[in-house]
Amino acid sequence: MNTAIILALAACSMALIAALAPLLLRQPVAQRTGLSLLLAASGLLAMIAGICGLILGGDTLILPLGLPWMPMHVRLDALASFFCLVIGSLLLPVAIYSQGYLRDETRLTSLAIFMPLFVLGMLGVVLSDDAFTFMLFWELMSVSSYFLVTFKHENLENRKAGFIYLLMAHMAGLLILGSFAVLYAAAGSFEFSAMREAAISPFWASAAFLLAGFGFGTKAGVVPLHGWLPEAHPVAPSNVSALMSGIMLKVAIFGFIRVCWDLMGSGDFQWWWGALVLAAGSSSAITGVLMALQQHDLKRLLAYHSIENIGIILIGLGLSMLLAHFGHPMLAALGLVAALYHTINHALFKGLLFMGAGAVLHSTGTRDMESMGGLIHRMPWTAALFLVACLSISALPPFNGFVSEWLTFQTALMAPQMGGALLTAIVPFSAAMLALAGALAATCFVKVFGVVFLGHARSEVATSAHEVDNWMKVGMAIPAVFCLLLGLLPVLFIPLMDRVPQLLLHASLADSIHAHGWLWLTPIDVAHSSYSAPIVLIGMLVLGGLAFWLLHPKGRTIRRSVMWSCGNPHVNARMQYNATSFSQPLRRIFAGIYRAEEELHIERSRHKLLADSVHYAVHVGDMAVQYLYQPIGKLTLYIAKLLQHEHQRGIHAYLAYTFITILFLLAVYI
Amino acid sequence: MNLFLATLLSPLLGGLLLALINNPRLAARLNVVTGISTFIFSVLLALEVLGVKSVDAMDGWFHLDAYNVFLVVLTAFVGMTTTIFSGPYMRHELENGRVNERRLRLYHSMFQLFQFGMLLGFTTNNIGVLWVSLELATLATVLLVSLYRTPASIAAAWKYFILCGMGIALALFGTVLVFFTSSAVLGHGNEALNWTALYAHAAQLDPAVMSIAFCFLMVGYGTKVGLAPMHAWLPDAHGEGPTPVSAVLSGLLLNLALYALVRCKMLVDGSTGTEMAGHIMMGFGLLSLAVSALSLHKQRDIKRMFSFSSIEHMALMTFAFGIGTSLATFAALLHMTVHSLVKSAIFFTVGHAAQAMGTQKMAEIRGLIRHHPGIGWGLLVGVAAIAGFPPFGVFTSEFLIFTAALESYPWTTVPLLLGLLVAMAGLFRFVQPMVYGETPDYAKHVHVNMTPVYIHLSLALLLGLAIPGFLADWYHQAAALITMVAPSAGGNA
Amino acid sequence: MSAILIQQLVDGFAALMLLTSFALLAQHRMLSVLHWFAGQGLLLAATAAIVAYGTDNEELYISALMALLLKGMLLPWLLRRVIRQLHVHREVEPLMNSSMTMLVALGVTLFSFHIIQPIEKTSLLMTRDSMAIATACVLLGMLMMITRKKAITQVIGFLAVENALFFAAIGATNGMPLVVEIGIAFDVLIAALIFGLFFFQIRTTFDSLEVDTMNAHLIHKDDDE
Amino acid sequence: MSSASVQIIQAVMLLLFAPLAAGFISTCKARLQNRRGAGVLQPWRNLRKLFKKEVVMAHHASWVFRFAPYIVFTATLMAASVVPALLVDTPLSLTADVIALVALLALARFFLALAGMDIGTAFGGMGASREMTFSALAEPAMLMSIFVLSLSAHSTNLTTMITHTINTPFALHPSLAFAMVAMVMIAVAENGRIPIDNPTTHLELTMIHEAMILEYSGRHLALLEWAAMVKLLLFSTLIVDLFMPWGMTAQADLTGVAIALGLWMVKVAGLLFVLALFETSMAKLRLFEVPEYLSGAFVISFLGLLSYYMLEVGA
Repeated sequence: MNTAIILALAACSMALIAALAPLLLRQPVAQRTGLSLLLAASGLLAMIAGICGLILGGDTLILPLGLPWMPMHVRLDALASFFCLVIGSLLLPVAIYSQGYLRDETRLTSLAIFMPLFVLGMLGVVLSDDAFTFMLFWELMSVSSYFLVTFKHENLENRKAGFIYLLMAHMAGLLILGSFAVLYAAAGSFEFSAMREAAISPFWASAAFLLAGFGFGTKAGVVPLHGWLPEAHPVAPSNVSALMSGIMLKVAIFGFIRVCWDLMGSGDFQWWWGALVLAAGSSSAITGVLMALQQHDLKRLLAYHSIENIGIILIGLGLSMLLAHFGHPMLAALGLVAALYHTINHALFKGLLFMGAGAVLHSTGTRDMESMGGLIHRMPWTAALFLVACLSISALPPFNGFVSEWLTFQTALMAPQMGGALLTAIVPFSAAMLALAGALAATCFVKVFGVVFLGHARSEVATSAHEVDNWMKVGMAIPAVFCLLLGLLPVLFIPLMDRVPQLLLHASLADSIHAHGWLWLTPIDVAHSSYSAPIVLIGMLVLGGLAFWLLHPKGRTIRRSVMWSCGNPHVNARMQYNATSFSQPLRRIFAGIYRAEEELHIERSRHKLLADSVHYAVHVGDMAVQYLYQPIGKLTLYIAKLLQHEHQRGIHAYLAYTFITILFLLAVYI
Repeated sequence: MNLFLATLLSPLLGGLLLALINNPRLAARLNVVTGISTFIFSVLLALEVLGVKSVDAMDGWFHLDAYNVFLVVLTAFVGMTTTIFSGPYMRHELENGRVNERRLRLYHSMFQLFQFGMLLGFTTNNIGVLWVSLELATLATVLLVSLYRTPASIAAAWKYFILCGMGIALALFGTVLVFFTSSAVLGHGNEALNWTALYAHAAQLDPAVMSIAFCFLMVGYGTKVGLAPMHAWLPDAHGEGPTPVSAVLSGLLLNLALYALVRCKMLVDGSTGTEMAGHIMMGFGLLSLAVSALSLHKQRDIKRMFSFSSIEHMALMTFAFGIGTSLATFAALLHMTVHSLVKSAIFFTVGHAAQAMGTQKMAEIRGLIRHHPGIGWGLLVGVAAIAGFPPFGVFTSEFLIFTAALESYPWTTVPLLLGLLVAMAGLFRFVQPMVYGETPDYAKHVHVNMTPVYIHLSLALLLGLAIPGFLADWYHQAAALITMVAPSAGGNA
Repeated sequence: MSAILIQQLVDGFAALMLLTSFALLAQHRMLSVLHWFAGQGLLLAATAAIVAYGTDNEELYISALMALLLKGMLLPWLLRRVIRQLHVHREVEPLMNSSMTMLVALGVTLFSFHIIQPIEKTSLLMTRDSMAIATACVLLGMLMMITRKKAITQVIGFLAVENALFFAAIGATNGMPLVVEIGIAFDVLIAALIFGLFFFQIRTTFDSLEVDTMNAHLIHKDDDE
Repeated sequence: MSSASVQIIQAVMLLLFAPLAAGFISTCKARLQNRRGAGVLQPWRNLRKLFKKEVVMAHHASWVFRFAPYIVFTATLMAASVVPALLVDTPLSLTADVIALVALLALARFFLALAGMDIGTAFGGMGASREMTFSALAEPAMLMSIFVLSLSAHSTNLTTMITHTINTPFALHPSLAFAMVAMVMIAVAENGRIPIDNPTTHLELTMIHEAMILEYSGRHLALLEWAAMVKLLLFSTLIVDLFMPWGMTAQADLTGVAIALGLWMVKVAGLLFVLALFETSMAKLRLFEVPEYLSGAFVISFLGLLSYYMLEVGA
C-alpha cells in the first residue's frame, strides 16, 4: 500500500466529504467556501498522487464495498496515475476559480452536491480495477454531470440539452457494458487482472474493441456521435463546463486506452483498429474546428474545439496503434506520449479558456460574441490570461500546444512504410489534416480574441464589464503558468509520461529524450528532429529587448489621436468585423460541408434602391444532430404511435389477444 | 407456528375491524397499526424460517422456504409503508370530496383484505389455495380501483375485472390439468396439490399434460403479471385507482403472480426436463420489454406511464427467471426487491405531485422542484433509480441480468440493451419537463409525507452500493432452490 | 349401477355440456341465454352427483349440492332480476355474425380435441374424453365473452367458463379436494355479487350496458396530440 | 572563425540584405515594365525615414497593438537565424526544425492579425480574416512538401536535409521537383506576392497583408515592413537550402564562407529575378480563386509523395 494509492483514495474521500458538506452547511457562502476548499484539497491530493504514482510505481487494493462476492478493486498503475495528475492539475485551479465565480449564486445546494460527486465519479473511474466499479463510477459521473448541465433548468435550452446528454451518456454506458460483458465472457470474471490474462479470439476482440470504441467515442465526442457535446457544455455553469471539457472527455480517452490497450493484451492490435481510430481522429479534428469557426456563442465554440482536440489525441493514438501493429515499438511509444502530452495540454488550456469565458459571462452576463468587444481595456488580467490559452491552443511555439502537435507530426513523418499503399497514403494525409486543423484553430482563436477582447465595445453590456475578483484571476493564472512550463520544459515532463508506454507497449523513449541534455527535445535521435523551446523564447526576448531599447531614444513618446482607417474617422462599433463576418470566407470555401441557411430581409419603405434596414442571420446546423439524432427519434415515435392505436381498442380486442395467445402457445408447444 | 398464524391473521382481523369503524381518522391509524404488526410478525417469522431452512405448518397446508419468506417480508414492508403514505393521502382525498366516509371504510377494509390475500398466496403450499388467494386479491383490487366512482374508474375496474377474471380462469384450468396428472401419481387427497409433494414427484408427472397445463398457467398468471399482449388492463387500473392502490398493485400484486409463474416453471421443468418453460418466459419477457418501452413514449397520464414502466421491469424479471441460471435468478430476485421499493416510492411521489398540481395529465404538471423540493427531487431521483442509473440497486440487477443473458444466450443482449435505452428515453422525456421549470400558478400547497419515499430510496441505494451479507445469501438460497430443480445449464457463481 | 353405465352417463352429460356451450353462443335473446345457462348449471350438478355415486366419494356430493344451489338456481335468479329491472332485450354481436362465430367455435373444438389427443391414452380414470370437452367448453366460454357487446352477456360468458372449469374438475379428476372446491365456489359467488353491484353503477353512470360506450371514457384519455 | 561567429554574421547578413532583396525585386519589375524604378536602396531609405518619424496610435489601442511589431519582428528574425544560409551546421540550427520554423512564422502572423483587429476598423478585420484563412489553407500543402523532403532524408532538421542533398549525386527526382514547385507556390502565398495579394497596392478591397498594418506608423511600421522583407528572404533561402544547397561550406573557415556567400547571393538573386518575372507576367487572382490555387499546391505536393513511393522507393 504505497503512498500514491493512499493519496489517491484521500482525494476521493475529500470529494465525497465535499458532496456531503452541503447537507450540513446551509447558507450559500459557507457552501461555496466548503465546496472550493475541499475540491482544491482533492485536486492537490490527486496531483501529488499522480506524480508519486508515476515516480514510485503503482499498487492495487481491495475495498469491502460492492457486491458480496465481488468487492471493489482499486488500482493505481502508470496510466491511472497519469490521468490522476491530469484531473488534479485542472481541478485545483477550477476549485479556486469557483470560489469567485459562484459568488452571487443563491441556490447552490444542488451544485454543491453534484459537482463533488462528478469529481468522485471521474476519480473512481480512473482508479477502478474491475468492470463493476468502473461502470458504477462511470454512470455516477454521467448522472451527476446531467444534474449539473440542468443546474439552471429555468430555460428550455438547458432541459433539452440535458435530456440529449443523459440519453447519449446512457447509450455510451450500455455500449461499454457490452464490451465488458464480452471480456467477462472470455475471462470468466469481472476483475481487470483476469481480463488481461484471458486469451480472446480475434472476432470477440474486434467486437469488444468496436463496442468500447463507440461507447467511449460517444462520451469523448468523436465526430459522428458528438451531437450532444456542443449542446451540453455551453449550458452548464462555466466552472463545471471547464471540468467537463477539460477532464471528462479525458476520462473517456482513459477508458478507451484502459480497455483497448491494457485489457486486450497491449500491443497486439489488428491493423484496421489503428486505421479506424486514425480516420475518426482526423475527421473529428477537421469537423470540430470547421464547426467551431461558425459559432458566435463563445462557450459553444469552445465545446466544438474540444471535439477538434479529442480528434488530435485520437490521431496520436491511432498512429501509435498502427506502429505497434507493424512492429515499431519506439515510434508507437512516441505516438502514445504525444497523445498523452496533448491530453494534459488540452485539459489545461481548455480549462483556462472555459474559465476565461466564464469570467466574461460573469461580468457581461452574455455568451454571445456579437455583443462583446474591447474587453481588454476593462478586463486586462482576463484578456492576458485568455491570450495565453489562445496561443497554446493554436499550437504556437513557446507554449505547450505546439510541443504535443510537434510530437504528433514527428510520429506521422517518421512512420516508415507500413503495409499496403492505402496505409502509406493515410498517414501523411492525416498529418496534413492535423496541420489544417491546427492552422484553422489559430484562425478561430484570432477571431475569438479579436472579437471579444479587441476593437470597440459592440453593446452597452460590454462597456459596463468589470474585472473579475482575485479568486478567479488566481484560478486562471495557475493553468496559464502550467501551459508555459509544459511548453518550455518538455524534456522534464516526458520521462514522467514515459512510464505509460513502458507499461502498455513495453517500449520507452527515456534514453533518446535525454540524449541532448534538458535544453533540446530530441524524440528519436538528434539527426531526426530537435526543438528547443527555451532557446527560442530566450532568443526572442533578447532580440525584442534589444530592438525595444535601441528604438526608444530619450523622451520620444507616442502621440494618441483618432484612428486612421484611411481617413474616415467617424467609424462606429457596428462597422467592425464580428464573429459571423470573420468566418465568412471559410463559410464560402467549405460551403459543401456547412450547408448554412442564410436569411436576409431588407425593409424598403421609401424607394426600391433605398433600404431602411437590413437584417441578416446565418445558421449552421450540426450535421450529427440533423442526420443522426433526429431520424432515430422520429423512428421511435412512429413505432410508438403504431402501438398506441393498439391500446385504444375495446375490451373485445384484448380478450381476443389473450385467446389468440393461448391458442398460439398450445399450437406451438404441443 | 403461532408466528405464522399471526402474520396471516393480522391483516384479516385488521380488515374485518376496519370494515366496522366509520371515523376516518381512527381507521387510518388502525390501518397503520395493522401494517406495522404484520411487518413485525413477518420479520420474526423470516428469522425463524431462515434458521431452519424451511418450515411446514398446519400439516402441509402452508410451506415456507427461503424463496417465499423473503417475498412475505417484502410484501409486509411495502404494505406498511403504503399504509403510512395512505393516511394523509386519503385525508386529502376526503377533504376534496372525491371519496366519502362509507367508501373510505370500504377502502381500508379492502386494502387489508388484499394484504391478507397476498400473504396467503405466498405462504400456501397448495396451488389451489394459491389460485383462490390470487382471485381474492383481484376482487379486492377491483373494488379499490373503482373507489372514486368516476365513469373512467368504473370502466377501468370493469375492464380489469373481465380481463383478469378470464386470465385467472385459464390459470384455474391449468391448475386442474396439473391436478389431473398429479392425482394419478399422488392419489386424490390434498396431497396431490402441494408444492412440496409435486416437486418430489415432478419426474413422474406426464410431460404432455404438464406442457399444456403450463401454457394455460403461463397465459393465466401472465395476464396478472401484466406481460404483453395481455397487459391492457394494467395501465387503466393504475391510472384510475387511488395512488396507494397503484403503488401496492405494481409493487406487490405483480410479484405474487410472477412468484406463482416461477413455481409452475419449476414444476414443469422438473417434469418435462426440457427448457420449454424457460424459452416461453424469455419470449414473453422480450416481447413485453419491447411493447412497454415503446409505448412509454406515447403516454399522457403520469400514472399510466409509470404502469408501463412496471410492465417493462416485470418483463425484465420474467426474462431473467426464464434464463434459469442461478446468476440470472439471483439478479431477478434482487430486481424484484429493488423494483418494488423504488416503484412504490415513485408512486407515492406521483400521488403527491398529482394532488399538488390537481391533475394527472403530464402536460399540466410543471416545476415540481420549485414548487416542493421534496416531491421534485424525490421524483427525479426515483426515476433515475428506476431507469437503472447507479448507485441504485436497479443498476446492479440489470448489470447482472445482462451478464447472465450474455453467458447463456448472447444474442438476446441486443434487444435487451435497445429496450433499456428506449425505455429510459421515454421516461426522461416526460419527467424532465415535469420536474424542472417554473411553478404554474394553479399549483396548490399540499400536506406531504415523504418519509416512506426516503426510506425506500435509501434501501434501494444500500442494495446498489453494498448488498448486506445476510440478504445476499438469502438470495443465494432462493436461487439455489429454484435452479436446483430446473434442468437447465448448471448455474455457476 | 355398473361402472360401464356410469361411464356412458358421464359421456352423455359431457356431450350435453358441449351442446349447451354451443347453444349459449348461438342465442340472440337475453332470456333464452339465461335459460340455457341455468340448464348448464343443472347439468353440472347431475354430473357431479353421478361421479360422486360412481366413485363413492362423499365430498363430491357436497360440491354437487353447491353446484345445484349456486349455479342452478341462485345465479340465474339473480341475473333474471337484474335483467327485468334494467329491461335489457336484444343482443347484437359486434364482431362476427352468428354463422361466423359458429365456424370459429367448431374450429376451436376440433383444435382442443387435437391437443388433448396425447393425454387421453395415459389417463386411467373413467372419464376418458371429458377433458377434451372441458377444454373445448372453456375456449367456447372465452369466445362468447369476446363476441358479446352487452355487459350482462359477457358476465354470462364468464360464468360459462367457470362452469366448464367446474366440469373439468369433476369429470377429469373426480373432483378437486374439498377445501379448494369451496374456495372456488366462494370466489364465483363474490364475483357474481360484484357483477350485480356493477350493473347498477354502469346503468346509472353510462345509462347503457354497452361495453363500447364505457370504453369511450377510457379512450378519450389517450387522444393523439 | 568559429561557427558561432558565422552564425552571427549569417543573422546580421540576412537582416541587412532583406531590404536590398526587396529593392532588387522592385527594380527588376520596373526594368521589365520599361520603368527606371526607384533603385535597389529605396527600401533602406524608407526604413530610415520611418524610424525617425513620430508614432501615432489610436486612443483605444491596447498593449497588443503596441507590442505586436516587436513580437512579429523578433519571431521572424529568430526563424531567419535558424535557417543555415552559408554554413551547413550552425549552432542554432538544432533549436528548431522545419515544422518549428513554420510555427514561428505562424506566431508572427497570429500577432499581426490580432494587431489588425485591435483598432476596430473594417480593414483591419478584413485583412486579419483573409490572412488567417488563406494561411490556414496553405498549411497542409506546406507540411506535405516538407513531408516529401523528409522522406528521403529521414529527418526534418535542416542541416541533415542539406547534408543529405549535398552528398547524394545530382539526379532528377520527380518527388523533389513536385515538392519544389509546391514550396515555391506556398512561399508566394505566404509572402503575399502577386497572384494572392499585391504588396505594392493600397487598394482597400484587394489588400490582405497591407490591411493589417494600415494603422501603424513610425518605427512600428518600419519594424513590420522590415519583418516582411526578412520573411521573403527567409523563404528564398529556405528554397535554396532544400533544393539547391551545393556550395554551402561544411567547415567555418574564411575562404569557404566567402565562396558560400557569393554563391548564396547569386542563387537568391536568380530566384528573385524569376519571381519578378513571374509577377510581371501574372495578374492578381480573384479573392475566392485563391483556395483553388492553394489546393492545387496541396495536390502537387501529394503527387510528389505518391511519386516518391511509386518510383523512388523501388529504385
